Amino acid sequence: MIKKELSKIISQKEIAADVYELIMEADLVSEINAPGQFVHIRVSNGFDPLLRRPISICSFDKKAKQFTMIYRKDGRGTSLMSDMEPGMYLDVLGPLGNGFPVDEVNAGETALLVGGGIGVPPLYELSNQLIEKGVNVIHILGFQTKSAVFYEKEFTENGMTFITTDDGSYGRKGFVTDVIKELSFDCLYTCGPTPMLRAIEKGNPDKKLFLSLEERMGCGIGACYACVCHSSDASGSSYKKVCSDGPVFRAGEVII
Amino acid sequence: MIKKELSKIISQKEIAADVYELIMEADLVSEINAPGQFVHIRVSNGFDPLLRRPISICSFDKKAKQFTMIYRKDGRGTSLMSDMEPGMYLDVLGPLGNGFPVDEVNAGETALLVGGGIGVPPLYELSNQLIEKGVNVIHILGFQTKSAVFYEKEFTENGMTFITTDDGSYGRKGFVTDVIKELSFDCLYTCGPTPMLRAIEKGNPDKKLFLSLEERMGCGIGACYACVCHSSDASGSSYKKVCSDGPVFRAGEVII
Amino acid sequence: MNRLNIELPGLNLKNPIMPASGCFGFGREYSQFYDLSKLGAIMIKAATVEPRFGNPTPRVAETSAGMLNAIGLQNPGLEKVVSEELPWLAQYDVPIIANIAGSVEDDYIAVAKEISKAANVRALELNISCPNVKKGGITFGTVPEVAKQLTKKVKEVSEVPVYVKLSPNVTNIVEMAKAVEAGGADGITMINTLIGMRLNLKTGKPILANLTGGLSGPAVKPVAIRMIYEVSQAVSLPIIGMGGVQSAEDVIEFFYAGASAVAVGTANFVDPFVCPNIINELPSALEQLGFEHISECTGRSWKKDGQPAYHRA
Amino acid sequence: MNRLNIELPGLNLKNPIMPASGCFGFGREYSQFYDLSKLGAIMIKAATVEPRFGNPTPRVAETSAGMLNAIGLQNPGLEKVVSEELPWLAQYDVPIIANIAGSVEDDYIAVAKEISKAANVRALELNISCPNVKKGGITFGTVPEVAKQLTKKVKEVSEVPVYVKLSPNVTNIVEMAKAVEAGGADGITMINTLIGMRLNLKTGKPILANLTGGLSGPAVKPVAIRMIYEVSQAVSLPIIGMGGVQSAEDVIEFFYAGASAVAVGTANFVDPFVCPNIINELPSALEQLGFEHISECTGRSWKKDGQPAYHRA
Ligand SMILES: Cc1cc2nc3c(=O)[nH]c(=O)nc-3n(C[C@H](O)[C@H](O)[C@H](O)COP(=O)(O)OP(=O)(O)OC[C@H]3O[C@@H](n4cnc5c(N)ncnc54)[C@H](O)[C@@H]3O)c2cc1C
Ligand SMILES: Cc1cc2nc3c(=O)[nH]c(=O)nc-3n(C[C@H](O)[C@H](O)[C@H](O)COP(=O)(O)OP(=O)(O)OC[C@H]3O[C@@H](n4cnc5c(N)ncnc54)[C@H](O)[C@@H]3O)c2cc1C
Ligand SMILES: Cc1cc2nc3c(=O)[nH]c(=O)nc-3n(C[C@H](O)[C@H](O)[C@H](O)COP(=O)(O)O)c2cc1C
Ligand SMILES: Cc1cc2nc3c(=O)[nH]c(=O)nc-3n(C[C@H](O)[C@H](O)[C@H](O)COP(=O)(O)O)c2cc1C
Ligand code: FES
Ligand code: FES
Repeated sequence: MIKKELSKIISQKEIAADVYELIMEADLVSEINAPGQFVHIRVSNGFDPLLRRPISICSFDKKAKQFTMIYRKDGRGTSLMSDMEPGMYLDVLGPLGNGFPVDEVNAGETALLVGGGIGVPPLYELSNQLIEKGVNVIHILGFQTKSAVFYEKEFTENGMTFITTDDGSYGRKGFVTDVIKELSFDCLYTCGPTPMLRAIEKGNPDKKLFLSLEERMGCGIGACYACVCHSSDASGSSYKKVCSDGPVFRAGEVII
Repeated sequence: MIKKELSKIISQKEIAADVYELIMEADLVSEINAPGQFVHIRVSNGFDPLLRRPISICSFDKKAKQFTMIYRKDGRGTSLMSDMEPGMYLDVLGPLGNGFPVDEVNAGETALLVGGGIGVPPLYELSNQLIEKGVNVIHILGFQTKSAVFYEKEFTENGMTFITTDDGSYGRKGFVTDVIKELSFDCLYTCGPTPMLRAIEKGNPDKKLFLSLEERMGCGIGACYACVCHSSDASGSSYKKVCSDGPVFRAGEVII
Repeated sequence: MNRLNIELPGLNLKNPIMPASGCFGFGREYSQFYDLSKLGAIMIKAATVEPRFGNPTPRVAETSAGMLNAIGLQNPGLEKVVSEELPWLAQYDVPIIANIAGSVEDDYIAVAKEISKAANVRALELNISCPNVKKGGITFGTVPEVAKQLTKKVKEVSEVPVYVKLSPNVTNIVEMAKAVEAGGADGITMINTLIGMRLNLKTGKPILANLTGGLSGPAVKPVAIRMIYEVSQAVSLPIIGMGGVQSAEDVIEFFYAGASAVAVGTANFVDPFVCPNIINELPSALEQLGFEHISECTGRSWKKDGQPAYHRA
Repeated sequence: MNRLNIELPGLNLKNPIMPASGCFGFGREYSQFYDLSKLGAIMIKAATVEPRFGNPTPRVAETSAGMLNAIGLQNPGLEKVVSEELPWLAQYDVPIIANIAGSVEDDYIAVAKEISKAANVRALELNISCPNVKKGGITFGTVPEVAKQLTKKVKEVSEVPVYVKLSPNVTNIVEMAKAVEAGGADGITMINTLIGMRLNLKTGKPILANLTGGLSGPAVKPVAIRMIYEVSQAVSLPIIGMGGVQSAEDVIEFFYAGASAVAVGTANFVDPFVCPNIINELPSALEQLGFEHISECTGRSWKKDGQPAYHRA
């Protein structure tokens, strides 16, 4: 069930250049059913800004009723969020959407988790759950530049982790797709900018592949038709909503 | 000179029902030249609300660089203001306008200070300055009801103080004008709702009388023509701006 | 005391609050949050003869105190709306106002005829004002004679009262209102969105794939209030007002302007509970202002004492 | 490197930022805050033949991300503007754009003729779009042929280029722009305010004594951007854009839409330093986006590579 809840900020810290890790306490944690779900956050109680902001759930702890988000300070909404302090409350709607299917890979198999920039966070909970299950997990995390890198330690603790940067200032220079080619795996999960997702889908036609999409949202719950994409069937008028059918889709399910 | 300054909140407390006393620290205090001037406050650094809010200076201390305001929590702007805490900053434009002329009354003479509701605050600094000068000061402060009364003690320390309430729940039941009739004085200064000002002007045609007006404002500095009133001359197109020519006018100067 | 019940042509409303078309889908999503029977009515998403995918994405962009949308009338098409969505909605005790759209007259007529037969559809809302559809639509909403003719034709086939939804993107909204009144409309809904645009600072290009979009939210409220104020004095039709409503106080302001009911659009995205919250808060807001019934508020901004709500003398 | 200088008909601007008419009086008040010579130009308050007191108060009301005003063209009249205000402004090195208004054609002509003779008046801004004046004004701004004729007549008597200020309260802004172009306008300024209204919750009556007022501020920005986008592609005239500008980024967005200079209105009330602040921040904002000169931004939202800024092929 989706809840709308004033959630308490437990901690907030800048973990990379303009990238913040925010830990919240909320009852809605009990409703989370998969890694890759997201929440829709109201940053002000007035109308500046007006709309909610979708942010992925990076990890959660049902016992402590806490969940973590990682976001990049970008426009007005995320800037206001970054100014908030522990003890303050945020109006959070969630959990929303359908996350990554953990049951598509079995213990002993290898899962490749590929994240680009601010698409990295939802992969962390996924990694945790796969490890828990006994899956071998390999991470490829692409960032623009050294100062943008975050959670390298956390992912490395879970499994082999490759970092790439566009400018080569840290890890390997180049794109995550260069690394994918060198590895073998049973299932690939990815989240990041659309061009990256497209390249991954194109480069891995025969693999079991799940992609988390991003689209500008209105309602976040499936009512406003803001976030649709075409289904991969013939009709042309059939569609999926990123917010409620996604954000995670199986490769081939929708046209990206 | 008018300054625009991020001013620090020193203290804020609710001193009557929905009435707050706010003490600020600001360099602009050095520019204040008369009781009855006001400041124009930006309550948010976004656009919610967009416009500044005019609030009278209630008293000030040039040495400590502090000034006090008293305001009633009413709409969105004053509600946001009432949520702010010591140590936070407010964007203040001021001092603005022309205040009460203290030199219109001499030591030993009697001044009557008549305030209505949220028009009471600017009279406090006036009272202080008149006392300082050796003027006998009598105050008549009108409020709607008992819970709205504030600063009785402060005014009483300065001189005789009559409180009236519309509903008789405190002090004398009735209007400030009833009390004025019973007193003799050399000069009357007043601030409050327009109907009250009108009644006072009408009831005291031969007295030396100064009135502080209120009008909805845009710029607060004389540029937008939002706050004009008609001058009391024949032409019909001549006018005064409440923000920059006032807010204090001599009786007869403008049509209220 | 029931302060909120309102009777309008075809609509027996327990309260005058309803979600606006396009901001509530067909109700399924919001039924996760509360019982839809609490609502006065539901204005469902525009239906067209054929299924429509609508415009490419991005379809929404935020603006100061508002948002732009260019959904492009995406909907599953008349057949599915009638066979799936309306029957699903019938489980709730709530009248449905069916928003209908099209590119040519015949489209409107076809949808009106079919959809007005559904048992829970108690009124039609003729969407002659969608700014996000290239073909046709726009002249229906901006040329009085065209609007009048369309209204007339739809009235001929509709089994339920017809409300016409006016566009604010016109020089003279009163002229449009009079035209649809002359065409036989039973009521007016207003306003649809203002046409706006936002550009991406980095690329310089429009954020919306459709380039322009419809502006809604608190930013447009003063325009809506002004237009309702004008139209309510010029025609004898009840008005369902909308445009930036977020609170019980906003609802009362729309009534003062001349509305007899109010629809809530964008605010549903900000707070999914906004409609039931407003419905809960209205009675005490009215009581505080001294009203026994919300209908006393209609037209208060211009009414002389004793003048009827929306019927001209 | 000077990234900001712009040449427009009659106007040699050190930068393209100027206060909008009616939001800066005749400059005296803001000269307390900064040296007016820093400004690209100043659009002074509308002048009419006779002094005008304007509308009764209240004249302003706040709205979400905007404000309504119904000043009603208060001004000291042509004679005083020419004999007192303009000479006072002459101490600054800043071109003046004189906003002129009237109720009938002859008013405009009389003001245009006289005021265009002043040495520091480098252009006129024909205010055919003031929503707050009952008589006349409105048809000038909404009927293309009337606007064209007025433009023509004013052009005949003016000694300086004539910019026409368009109203957004029309069905078809492009038609209006083309009409004033045909009338010989040298440029277009847009947008004036949208007509809006706010009601007092307690009394139910309009807050503004004039009932309706002009909506300005960030709320209207998307409408301004959309209209400038449309008009800049349809005419060969430079556009001075306005409507909700508050920051250097907003200025760039207006240029992208098709503006060649930008005026700042309401934001002056929020922050008296807004114009010099924007002027200071623009160069680095442009640099960050990779522009050598602000003129590269004009029309970027619709321009193909190499297409000129505002001159059609
Ligand atoms: C399902 C989903 C999950 C996301 N998870 C994360 C996350 O974990 N961490 C993170 O940093 N970011 C995430 N994003 C992107 C994030 O929503 C935007 O960065 C954020 O909304 C920007 O808001 P702003 O106020 O800073 O920017 P502004 O540019 O001021 O926002 C203006 C409007 O555009 C929308 N918008 C702007 N950028 C984006 C974008 N990239 N995607 C969708 N809408 C956008 C905003 O929601 C808002 O409505 C996610 C987006 C989606 C759709
Ligand atoms: C010269 C002057 C001095 C003032 N001094 C004081 C004071 O010392 N203490 C105090 O409590 N109040 C004072 N006021 C009134 C005060 O400005 C308003 O109560 C306040 O602006 C309301 O803002 P809001 O956001 O709470 O209300 P809202 O209703 O949300 O305000 C909306 C808009 O209306 C304007 N407005 C609303 N009420 C008034 C009003 N009564 N007068 C002028 N503008 C108004 C606001 O400034 C704003 O632009 C003074 C007003 C003036 C003109
Ligand atoms: C995302 C979105 C989709 C909309 N779709 C429709 C529609 O299909 N038919 C219609 O008549 N109006 C549509 N509208 C307009 C709304 O019904 C309403 O008239 C407008 O948004 C103003 O109200 P608001 O400010 O409360 O949103 C849509 C508005 C939004 C924001
Ligand atoms: C208080 C006020 C007074 C105005 N007076 C005039 C005027 O005299 N002549 C005119 O052409 N426009 C006038 N305008 C319109 C502005 O010049 C400008 O077109 C409009 O406000 C949009 O810009 P903004 O959103 O930056 O304020 C006035 C606007 C305001 C807010
Ligand atoms: S955001 Fe509204 S349908 Fe997805
Ligand atoms: S508030 Fe602008 S002139 Fe007084």
